[in-house]
Amino acid sequence: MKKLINAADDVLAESLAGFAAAHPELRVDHVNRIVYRGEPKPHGTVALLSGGGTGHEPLHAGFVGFGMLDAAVAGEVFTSPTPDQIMEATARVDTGAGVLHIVKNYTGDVMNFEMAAELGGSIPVETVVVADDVAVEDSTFTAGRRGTGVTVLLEKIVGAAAEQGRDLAEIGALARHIATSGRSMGMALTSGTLPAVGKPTFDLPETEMEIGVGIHGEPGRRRVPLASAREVAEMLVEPILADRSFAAAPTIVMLNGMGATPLIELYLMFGEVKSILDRAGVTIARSLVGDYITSLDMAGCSVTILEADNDTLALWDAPVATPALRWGM
Amino acid sequence: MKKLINAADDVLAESLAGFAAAHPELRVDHVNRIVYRGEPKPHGTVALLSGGGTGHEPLHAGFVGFGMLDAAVAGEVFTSPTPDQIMEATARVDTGAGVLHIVKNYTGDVMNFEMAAELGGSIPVETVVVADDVAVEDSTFTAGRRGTGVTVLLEKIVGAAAEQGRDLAEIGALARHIATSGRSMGMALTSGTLPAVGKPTFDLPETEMEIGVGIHGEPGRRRVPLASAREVAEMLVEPILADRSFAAAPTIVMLNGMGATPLIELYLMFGEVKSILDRAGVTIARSLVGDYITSLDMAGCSVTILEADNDTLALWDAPVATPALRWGM
Amino acid sequence: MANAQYAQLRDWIDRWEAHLIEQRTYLTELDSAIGDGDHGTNMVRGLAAASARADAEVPEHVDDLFKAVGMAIVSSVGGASGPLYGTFFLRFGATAGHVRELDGADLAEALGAGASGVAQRGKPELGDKTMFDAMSPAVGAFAAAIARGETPSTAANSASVAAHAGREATAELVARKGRASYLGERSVGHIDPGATSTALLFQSLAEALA
Amino acid sequence: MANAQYAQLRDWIDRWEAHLIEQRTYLTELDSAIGDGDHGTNMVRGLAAASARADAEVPEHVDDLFKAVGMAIVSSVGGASGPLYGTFFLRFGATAGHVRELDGADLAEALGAGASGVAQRGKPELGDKTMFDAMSPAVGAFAAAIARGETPSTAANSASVAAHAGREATAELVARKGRASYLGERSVGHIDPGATSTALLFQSLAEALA
Ligand SMILES: Nc1ncnc2c1ncn2[C@@H]1O[C@H](COP(=O)(O)OP(=O)(O)O)[C@@H](O)[C@H]1O
Ligand SMILES: Nc1ncnc2c1ncn2[C@@H]1O[C@H](COP(=O)(O)OP(=O)(O)O)[C@@H](O)[C@H]1O
Ligand SMILES: [Mg+2]
Ligand SMILES: [Mg+2]
Ligand SMILES: [Mg+2]
Ligand SMILES: [Mg+2]
Repeated sequence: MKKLINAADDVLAESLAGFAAAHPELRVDHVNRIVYRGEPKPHGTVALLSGGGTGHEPLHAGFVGFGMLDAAVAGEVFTSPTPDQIMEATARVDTGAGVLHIVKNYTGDVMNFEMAAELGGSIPVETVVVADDVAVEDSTFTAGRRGTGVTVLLEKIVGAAAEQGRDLAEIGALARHIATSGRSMGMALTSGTLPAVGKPTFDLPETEMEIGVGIHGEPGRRRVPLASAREVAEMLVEPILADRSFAAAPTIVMLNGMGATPLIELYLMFGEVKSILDRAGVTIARSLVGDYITSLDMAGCSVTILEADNDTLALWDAPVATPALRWGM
Repeated sequence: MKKLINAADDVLAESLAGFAAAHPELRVDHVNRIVYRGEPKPHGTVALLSGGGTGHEPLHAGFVGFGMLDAAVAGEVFTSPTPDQIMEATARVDTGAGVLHIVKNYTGDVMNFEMAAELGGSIPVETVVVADDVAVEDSTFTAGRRGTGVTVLLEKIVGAAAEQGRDLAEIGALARHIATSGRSMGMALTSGTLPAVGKPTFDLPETEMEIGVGIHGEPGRRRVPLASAREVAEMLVEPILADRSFAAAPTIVMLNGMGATPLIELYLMFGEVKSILDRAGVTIARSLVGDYITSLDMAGCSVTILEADNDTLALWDAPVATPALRWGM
Repeated sequence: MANAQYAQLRDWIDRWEAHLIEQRTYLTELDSAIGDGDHGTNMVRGLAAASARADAEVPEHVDDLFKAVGMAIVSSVGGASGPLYGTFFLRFGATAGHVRELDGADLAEALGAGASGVAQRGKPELGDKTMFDAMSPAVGAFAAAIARGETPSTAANSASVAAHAGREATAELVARKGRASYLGERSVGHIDPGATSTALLFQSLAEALA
Repeated sequence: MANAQYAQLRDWIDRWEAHLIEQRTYLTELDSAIGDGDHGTNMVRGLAAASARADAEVPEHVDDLFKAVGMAIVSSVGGASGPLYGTFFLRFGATAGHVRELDGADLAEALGAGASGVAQRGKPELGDKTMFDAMSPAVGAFAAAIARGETPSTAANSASVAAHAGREATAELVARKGRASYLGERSVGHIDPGATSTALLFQSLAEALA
């Protein structure tokens, strides 16, 4: 295992320490592993809280700040945070208007956030569960689809809406609207390696890749021979368009890196995705290319497409100031 | 070779196409491989031009925009651009106040920029050559040190100064001041792979790493057994502090990823670097953690330290709006 | 007809921890094949927290012991197994009550309550290829043995056998809950990690009551 | 005493291109060991541009031919070898002049001007482990042979031998210019890629004039 770490058990704590040092504008609770804004929101404004396993950086801590999250709660590597952590963060960020929990649809995350909301007491909580990954077929009889890329776009868009002072019911409704308006699909050239395990989660020969992976190093839908960027783009975009048409309205498209894929390849892939969408009559109104929701040191990428009406686009363009997403201020 | 590309020969053109699609706010000349700002600078303002081989993304194209570069010229992978490209870009960005060429100290880059300046005709050009990499010893009798991380900080700081309307002589002097006020040192856990070559530039066994690498996949100063993040941080920071004391003034510190190292490790490394600098009495006034000057899909990182007086810090904090660096607007 | 004593129930947890530590790599391998490769790490972290908390609080009654164990697991594990095993022990303790020993029927009821808690929390159905496929038959076998008049110790042996059989049968199933469900048909042929830690849970109970 | 004809000089470039294509992987391997692994790719790209330009412009005189070749290399290669070889051919052509053939002395003068151009552009010194360590002895051997009254063809053979010897001798040197200089002592034991492409340049000249 080749990683810039000390002991495997200390990765989360030490990475958080480095994050705190690099972002003095944020506040970090190292005991509970929570990252907060430096300046809390005005009283009476709905707060946004998200969290999940570590290993997806910059998600979620990198999205804490004006116009996006109020706090991010970190679990162990690929492991949801616990109810105590979530309750603590919820209590701290509430300004009296309630809290939106943004949860990615994994059994662990859903149960831990559920327990936190149950045990949380009097603070009104709305929960949105993101389940956008079209790689998961037969989702009706299972725990459903995984939550992946739409989470990032949702945190930005709903974060901007909260900043405007919309109330908890509106925020919850908007969040659910965004969550159901987007789809994602990912692929891996290599498997990531959990620090505590020390070897790749799955073996992927030099000549093969996995299509339909999530962000936890789970194997994907199927294993296929290595293919060109153009073919990979098709394998990602086609299942998305087969699942939902995006031809009716403008879209926001994210081409996301899994952690070990350089930007030169991500841009190249974005070009391929755009060609396919152009041919399919899908309009890209806004885009994002880079590492936003990763899977440790996995090489690979994912595509996310979100239908965006005028309200959504205006919220997308609104100012944001977080470590990983920043514009307009 | 596992890369998200089509044919090796098309990587540069296709990546640039994807970049153009993702950044409609910039203008791209695909024939000459030049990225320009969408909105040219006001007449009479000094323009900043940089360029170099491809494979270091987001450098340089990701730094084109308000407050930073006016144009970036791309060469083939790890190969400096040619004089024609540089001349074309120089002519286009000049607003009448002359152009600063920001050149990383590699024989190829220096010679191609030199030829461009010689052949360029009547446009006044100042050139700054960045040579900040302390890994290169005996630099007196050789072509000198490589230009690495300081390039990024210089482009930001001098870009802000140009935006203020300082004249070409002042801009040239400031650029040389910044270039000599910073130092860098890098390391690699794995070698990158050139698309046209198809296998890693050097073999690095699972148990070893290279200390003192540049950004072109060249082997480094020495090969040593894998070590902890803490020890790696020492191997990078100590040669820097041995070369130049940074205890006298505040500093800007960049912890840069080489392309395939995830953010979680970069933050962890930043924490280690900060501990060492704290002990050495070096004050970190500003910091940057992420992929800013990479080496294809190499896993590893580099540390850059820049002494920053009040003018430098004010210029650092000034608004910038580029694909890869953005704040204040 | 020996009742299960407090010390034996405390020993149950210690033995489970020891088995989990021993099988950590195996559990992680199982989870790497169809999940995310952390089940061994998660369980070892959770049981370390549980025994630390039980050591620190020095509970003297069954409800306090399992509240400590359950809360420690809930607040240290995260992931899917944290709320599930946490709920199991919290319900087990609450049902067992403020006592120092449990007879066979009490134990059957507490185990049943624990398993129901898991069913409510995770909504697994039998055959979904989860820990519930080991837990449900184990709890059933325990209750049946007690109903037949057997001792808690013998009943725990039957439960362990049933849990192991349930665990092995997960290999043939298509996962419908948890991360393995994303794999669909590709999950077939692999044993479920959570079912494996559950088999160890009932094996530890049998050993503790032996 | 045959003069070098325009067609032979055109053939020189074609032969060099063929050798570079053939040795592309080897040049890249040499550059991977002590540089950045692109010398083969760079040279093949440059010569493709050079012959395309020469084909398109159909120059009829030596100066025009080598201006086309030099400019094509300068504007297609980049890196270190682009300006260096580009300068070599631009100076070569300018010195040779608007002619259709060159006698031995003319050729010696043009080659010398090319090498001086490289020396000015890259400031290599002998022993710096660069292409200059093959080029300088080759040009010297050519001039000496012509001075001894030999034919351009025989002189080119001597130049080729000298270039190859110079190239091989780079293995023992510590690099002081170009990327290999970053390696310091670690560059010892490796042959310089640029010296190798230069040895092929003089070998091609000998073949073209044979
Ligand atoms: N909905 C569920 N109901 C019951 N058990 C479940 C459910 N989801 C997952 N599990 C169990 O949890 C185990 C995985 O636990 P673990 O690896 O610790 O958590 P995570 O899946 O969050 O990484 C699975 O092997 C399965 O037995
Ligand atoms: N200053 C210099 N003077 C002469 N030759 C040089 C100089 N620097 C580099 N070279 C030659 O250039 C060769 C490398 O060319 P190439 O790999 O194409 O360019 P780059 O080094 O930019 O990748 C070296 O092997 C060396 O022979
Ligand atoms: Mg997990
Ligand atoms: Mg090069
Ligand atoms: Mg798991
Ligand atoms: Mg090279």
